[in-house]
Amino acid sequence: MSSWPLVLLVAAPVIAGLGSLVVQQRRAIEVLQCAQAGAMLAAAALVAGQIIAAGEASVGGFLQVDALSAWLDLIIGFVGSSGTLYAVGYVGEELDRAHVSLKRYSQFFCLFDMYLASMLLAVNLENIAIMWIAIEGSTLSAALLIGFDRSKAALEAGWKYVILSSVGIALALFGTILVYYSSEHILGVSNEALRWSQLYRVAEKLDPVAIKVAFIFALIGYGTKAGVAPMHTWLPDAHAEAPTPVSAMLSANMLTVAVYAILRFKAVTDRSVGPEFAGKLIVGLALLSLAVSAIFILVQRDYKRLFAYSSIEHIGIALLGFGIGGLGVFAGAWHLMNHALAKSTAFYGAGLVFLRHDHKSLDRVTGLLEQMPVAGTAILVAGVALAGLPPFGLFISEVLIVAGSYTIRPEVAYVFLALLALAFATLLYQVLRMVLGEPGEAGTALGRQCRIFTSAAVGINIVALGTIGLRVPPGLETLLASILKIFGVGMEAPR
Amino acid sequence: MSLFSIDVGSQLVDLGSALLLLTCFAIVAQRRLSACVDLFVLQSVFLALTASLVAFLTGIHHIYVAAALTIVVKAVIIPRILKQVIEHVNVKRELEMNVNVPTGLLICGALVILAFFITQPIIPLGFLLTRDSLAIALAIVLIGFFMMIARKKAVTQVIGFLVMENGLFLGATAAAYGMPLIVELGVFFDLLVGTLIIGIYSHRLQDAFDSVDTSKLTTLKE
Amino acid sequence: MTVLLVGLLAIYMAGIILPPCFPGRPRIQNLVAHGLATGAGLVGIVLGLAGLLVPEPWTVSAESTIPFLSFAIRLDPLASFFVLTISLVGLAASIFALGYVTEFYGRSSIAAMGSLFNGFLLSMTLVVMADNGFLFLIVWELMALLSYFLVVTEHEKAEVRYAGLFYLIMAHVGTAFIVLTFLIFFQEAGSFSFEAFRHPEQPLPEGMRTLAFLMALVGFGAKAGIVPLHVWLPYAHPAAPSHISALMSGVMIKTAIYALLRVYFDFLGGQFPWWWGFVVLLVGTTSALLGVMYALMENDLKRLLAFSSVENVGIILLGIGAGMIFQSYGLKEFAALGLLAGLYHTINHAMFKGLLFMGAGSLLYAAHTRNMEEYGGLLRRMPWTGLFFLVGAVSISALPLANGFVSEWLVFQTLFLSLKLPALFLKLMLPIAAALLALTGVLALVCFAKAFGMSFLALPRSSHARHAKEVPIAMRIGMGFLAVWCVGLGLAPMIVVPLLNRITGPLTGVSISDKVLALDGWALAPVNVQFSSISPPMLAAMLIACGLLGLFLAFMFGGRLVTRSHKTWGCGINLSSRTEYTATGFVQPIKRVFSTIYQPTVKLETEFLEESRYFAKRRRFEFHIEPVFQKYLYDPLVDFFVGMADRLRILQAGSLHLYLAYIFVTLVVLLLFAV
Amino acid sequence: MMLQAITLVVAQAIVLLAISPFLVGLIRKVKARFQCRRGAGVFQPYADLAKLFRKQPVISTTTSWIFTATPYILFASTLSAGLLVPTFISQTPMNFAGNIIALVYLLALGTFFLILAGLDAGSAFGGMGSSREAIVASLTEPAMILSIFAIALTAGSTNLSTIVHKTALMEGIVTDPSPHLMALAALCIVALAETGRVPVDNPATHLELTMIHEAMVLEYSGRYLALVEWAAGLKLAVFLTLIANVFAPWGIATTLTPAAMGIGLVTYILKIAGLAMLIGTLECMFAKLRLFRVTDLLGVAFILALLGLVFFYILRG
Repeated sequence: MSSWPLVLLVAAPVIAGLGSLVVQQRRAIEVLQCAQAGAMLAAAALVAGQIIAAGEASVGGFLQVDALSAWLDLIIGFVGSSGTLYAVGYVGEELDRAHVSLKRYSQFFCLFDMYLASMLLAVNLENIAIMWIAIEGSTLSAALLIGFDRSKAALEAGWKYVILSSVGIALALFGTILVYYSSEHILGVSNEALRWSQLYRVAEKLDPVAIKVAFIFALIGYGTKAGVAPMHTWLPDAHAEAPTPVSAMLSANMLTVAVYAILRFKAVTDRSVGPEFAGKLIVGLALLSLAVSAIFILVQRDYKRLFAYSSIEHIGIALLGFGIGGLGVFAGAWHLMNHALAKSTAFYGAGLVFLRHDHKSLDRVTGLLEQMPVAGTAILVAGVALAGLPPFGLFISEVLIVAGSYTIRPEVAYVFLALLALAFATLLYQVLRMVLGEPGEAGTALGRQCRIFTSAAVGINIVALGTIGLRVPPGLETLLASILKIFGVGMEAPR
Repeated sequence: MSLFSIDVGSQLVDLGSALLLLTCFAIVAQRRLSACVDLFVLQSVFLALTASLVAFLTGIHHIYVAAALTIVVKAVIIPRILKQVIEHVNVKRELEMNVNVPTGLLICGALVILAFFITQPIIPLGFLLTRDSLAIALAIVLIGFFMMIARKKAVTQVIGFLVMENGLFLGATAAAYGMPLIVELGVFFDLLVGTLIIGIYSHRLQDAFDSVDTSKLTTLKE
Repeated sequence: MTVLLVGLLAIYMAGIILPPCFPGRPRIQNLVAHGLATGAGLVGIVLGLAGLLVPEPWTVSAESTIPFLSFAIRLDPLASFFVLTISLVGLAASIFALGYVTEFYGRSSIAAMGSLFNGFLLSMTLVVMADNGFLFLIVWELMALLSYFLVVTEHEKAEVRYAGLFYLIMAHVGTAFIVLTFLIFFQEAGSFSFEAFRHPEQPLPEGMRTLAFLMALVGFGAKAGIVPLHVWLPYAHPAAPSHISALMSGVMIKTAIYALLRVYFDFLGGQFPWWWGFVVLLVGTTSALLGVMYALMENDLKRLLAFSSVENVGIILLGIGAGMIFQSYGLKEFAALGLLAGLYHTINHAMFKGLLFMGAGSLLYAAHTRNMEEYGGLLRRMPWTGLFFLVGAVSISALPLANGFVSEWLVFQTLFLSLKLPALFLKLMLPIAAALLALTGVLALVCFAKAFGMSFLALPRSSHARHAKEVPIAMRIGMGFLAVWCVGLGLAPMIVVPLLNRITGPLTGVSISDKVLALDGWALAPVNVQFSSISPPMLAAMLIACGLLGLFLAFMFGGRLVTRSHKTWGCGINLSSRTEYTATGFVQPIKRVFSTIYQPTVKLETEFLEESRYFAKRRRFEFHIEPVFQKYLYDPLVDFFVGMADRLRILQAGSLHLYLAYIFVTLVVLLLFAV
Repeated sequence: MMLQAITLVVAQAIVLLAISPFLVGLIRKVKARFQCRRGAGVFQPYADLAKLFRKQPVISTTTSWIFTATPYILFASTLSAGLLVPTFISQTPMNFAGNIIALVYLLALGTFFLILAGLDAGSAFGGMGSSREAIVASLTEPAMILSIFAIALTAGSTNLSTIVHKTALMEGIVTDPSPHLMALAALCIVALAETGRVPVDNPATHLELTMIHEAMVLEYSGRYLALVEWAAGLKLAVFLTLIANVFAPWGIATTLTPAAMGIGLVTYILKIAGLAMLIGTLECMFAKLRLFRVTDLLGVAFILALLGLVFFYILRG
């Protein structure tokens, strides 16, 4: 089992990032970034392939990949690479318009890659504490990216983000310490006491109360980063004010990574105190998130905030799936992947609209399908997918989650369906009035290069979204099956 | 180990933890900004002492490293950064609060009780040496958190955050006999960078809004 | 069958994929898309007939990689019947569209319209063929989505966007209830396969069955357009291009009828208390009556037709509801009769509503307006369209020799058979329902007398109408096709009934076709010929004979006299379109009589001459009827949500301290109570 | 057998066609007498028809083929409806061809085209007539259906001949008359409304305030008018026959012996003549109601029919 794909996966962004900081030369950076995108995608695919084939891969006990990590690798790798392409187009356009200097241009890509790298690192780590460090790393790089264009709003958003998520992350660290505190008696005062695999093994012996408290801290801590209500408050600001490629990455990747962290803790907690405890908490918060997002989507006046709230909703749905367990886990994982694709697509579209009109007001944007076909299509397709309509995967996962929750607690299913319907109505109301109708103000047309790169990114995403809409490719199926095993469920689903 | 019997040692560790807690209350009670920073330095020193005490008693040596780092980072570098920020943004010496001092102290007391209440069932499985440090660590985390809510100025929020960090560190070293070294290093690195970034932000905020009263940052809302 | 099915899917897929392959060539796109749809329609007709005739239900299925989902297709008589109906109307609509979409050249993308059109037809066909709950939900939602995009073809108009959104949301809410319905079965069956729904390990508890009944009624009712869930219908159906409206009103809402029958008689095995049937009956009566009453007041031809769809769905439900009541008392033959009546009316309504919407489309095409007050005198300018529209109007008014008469007659008989029921309450209620059905019928007659009279008779009421021309041949063929079916279905029940019997047989467990077709097929009887009977062919013969007699008399006495033509005497004033009765005036007495239902608001403004207040310069009269359900049911709901959302903005007040407090409180609460 | 059936049908057609103008004339005569006039002879309507057939028809230029087709359709539908009702023999061969619902809808067919014709001429009168006809028809129908059903219950059939035959043979005849009476009352009101008599409509006036049927046919002349008038007469005959034979099938021929048929024919003519005179009397006793008062009258009819139903079920347990 060769370990280089895994190394490449984490290393590629780092190299590319440092490279772009060094070369300070546009074409070179573009080439570098495109290469990076390709490398990352290939590496992610290879890693996933290894896992599908062998079940596990590791590099010196430091990097350790199981099905769940591989799933995240795929998501981050794919969306990350399309996002990189998009960023090349987007920030390039800003460079052409002299909104950013070449220096800050290269800085941006350095940060952007570091951000991707830290996330890729976080999901491939074996040690929960080091995972914490990596996630904190991503928080910090994101903090700088959000404030990238130094408008007042951006600064405010960045400040709120950095404070809130630092607090959250601190709480998560306390949770980690508690786990360590209770595990070191069995595994000794050493790295062993922080390894997932070991923790799973000895989970039954861990002290239940300690684990419960630890999980609460982890849930709230990482929940803050995942944008789970009521810890979500930073999210709309950050998504709205960050440069759009960053918004896309925040929504599609970082939230997903935070969910991943919660899941890791949940896996330990379930083994130790049974699935009900964690399940209850997660389901409660998930439903709260749905309610909050549905309501705020309705009153939204800003299209980037709109998609931000929709992210809160979908993270909530995915968590609900994991919370109810069983096939909910399948659905949750599936939901995460499809949401990452759809939401990044939505933000790509939104970004193009922003470049053209230079404002984020919903009411002033109409007739996108006619005015900007690419952006219009992106937003329309993404909107339909995010509203949970077939032929897209989000429909599948939502139905499965409803079914799962109904068999466990019907009232959850009722509430969930009601909130889904509300969110559906509100989201489509907003999206459709953007894409349909007569075009409004003209705005400034986009440069050719920008159009090429961004259209490529959008195209890739939409194709992927369509292909995995109504069928799980066999490879992914095996991955999902082994993910289910992590949560102690078999794939004994009647067809 | 020959000098002290275990229980004396545990007495000392508890004493250290208690001192940390006291400094917390002091910070909450403190109205002057620079004094807050000084108190934070003092707390960090106590923290380092407690940590090294644990290291000495248990003979787990990498905790010494952690203690040393604490001194360097929290007692020297970070206070300097903070002072610089204070200089640059020339904040008023008086602090505005959302909650007045007596109420604040009361709440902090309640938080301490909460901490003990929660950790009660867990403590028995702790090491004999560090009986109540976990409870105290949790208490300090909560109080730090509360400080961030209660105080308006950016810098004081940073201090609150750092106090939280101290609590965490106490939990890690005293209660859990220290994380593995690499973890400690990573945590400290992140902490440093984080504080730097927060510093940068408060600079920019000062430039943009000519104040760092974060309660004025309310343009982004529904 | 396999060949047919694969062929059908293949042609539709081609119809979806190919049109965009000819960018910038609308004519070719049109030919490809609708030509292929026509072919698919033919295949579908064969498939439907085959499915009706094969002895055993025909199934095929393909596994999927998604849990609980399998691409299972099942063609039992019920499904095949709807496949047949869909294909018939689809065929006509495709031919019609060949001519009709020329309107949209250069305005909208023909490729998109064509692909969506094929996709819409495909999804409808799959809805009735699906044999797996999950698959059903997917195609059901696809059907809604595709039809939405077709509805907003002219999305530059604000009202079209509103209509589309309203429709989409209502459809989705309906789907939520359908999901719940299926989940109730799912919980017992542990699978989404319809086969498992039919035969769960242990039967559903009574409460669950009742819940399923209600959920299904609401969920599918929203699509079928039962009152009070009908409000989207008069917006969405007119907004769509007319051949789409024909499909939506003609067949799409019927998929809901299909699903209801599927759930009540197939999944629930036709075992239910009498009050279920009564609820359906009640819903049916209300929808029928209110539907036609609102239709009567409409001057927008397409809105009128949409409302009349609500009415006809009500009539269908009347038949089904009565059937359910009989079923619950074990009177299986009558139950079968009720279902048969309902199904007969289903296909009939598909035919004449499709025809009428196409007629409306032709008028729109020729006169560029949907307002009846601006038509008039079109029968002379568009003789073919007029003739076909008349056939449709006669059919939908359930007048003899057209198909509507036969099915409505059967519904009447089913309701009259209530004298065989044990319960006095029902003995009284069903005849009253019959009386209300009679009222509905005659109001429909008035409604379509108005529609035809105002549009096609007397003098043109606008320059549009004056310059109208007959529509292209393709459109006429499309309409003629359905017109022929309207008459055929009315004259040849002896062919239709045995086919329908193949559906009701399995559902109710008895075969009644030989009893319904008394006197070796010449007469149609409600199970026992003693009770009553009609013979459409005989009636036709009588009418023709008597008509000939009339002609004979006329020309025997004064045949040599040539008729002199002279303009109508207008009491000395020259006759102009201003002196004609308006559509609004025509229904004014009815509006006044039923004012409790309409709650009309009348506004009359008069401008007087400066010289004297005795001479009016101009008067302006307008009246509106209260859209009761929207005003008292839907608007308050929307207002509630918007208002709540507005009040909750405060949560996101922008204060960092507040946000920190959220986290802090959550943490403390969880620590206190969760551990 | 077949031949016999055909002859019977033709005979019935002839009887109806022949008797309907007579009924009209009779009513007019009665009214004239009540108004202390001698009035025209009861056979005047035949002369009128003959005259109209011979006159040259004038057709409005605004009209379409609907206008010219309507009289024939009207005539055909009314006559066919008449063929469904047993006149002097209880078992009409056409029994199987349609029951009471079919009869109602055949008449509706005529009404439909008459309304269209009224609109077609394009004059305000025609429109007004059509619109009023519409409201009256729509209010009549429910009462009619219910009353018919109340009667049908006793015979257990909605086929007219079956009803009449059974009642004539005293099969399943009601022991208690109350449901029958109520149904009868209801049906009488319906008949007055449907045939356009006072107090619903006044066939003797051409005053735009009051006329309904006359307004619709205002543009007709010559043979078209003749057919329309004849059809109106037929409709009257049909309803009178219905009432007479359903409620008092006395003397109607239950077998096909010549004697029986003879008696049947005579009694039939007497019965409907009596009814016609009754109508004439009523028309003199009552004034025409305002259009929007008609609703009350027909509402009463509906309630009566409903009560008939209720009584039937309650009395039959």
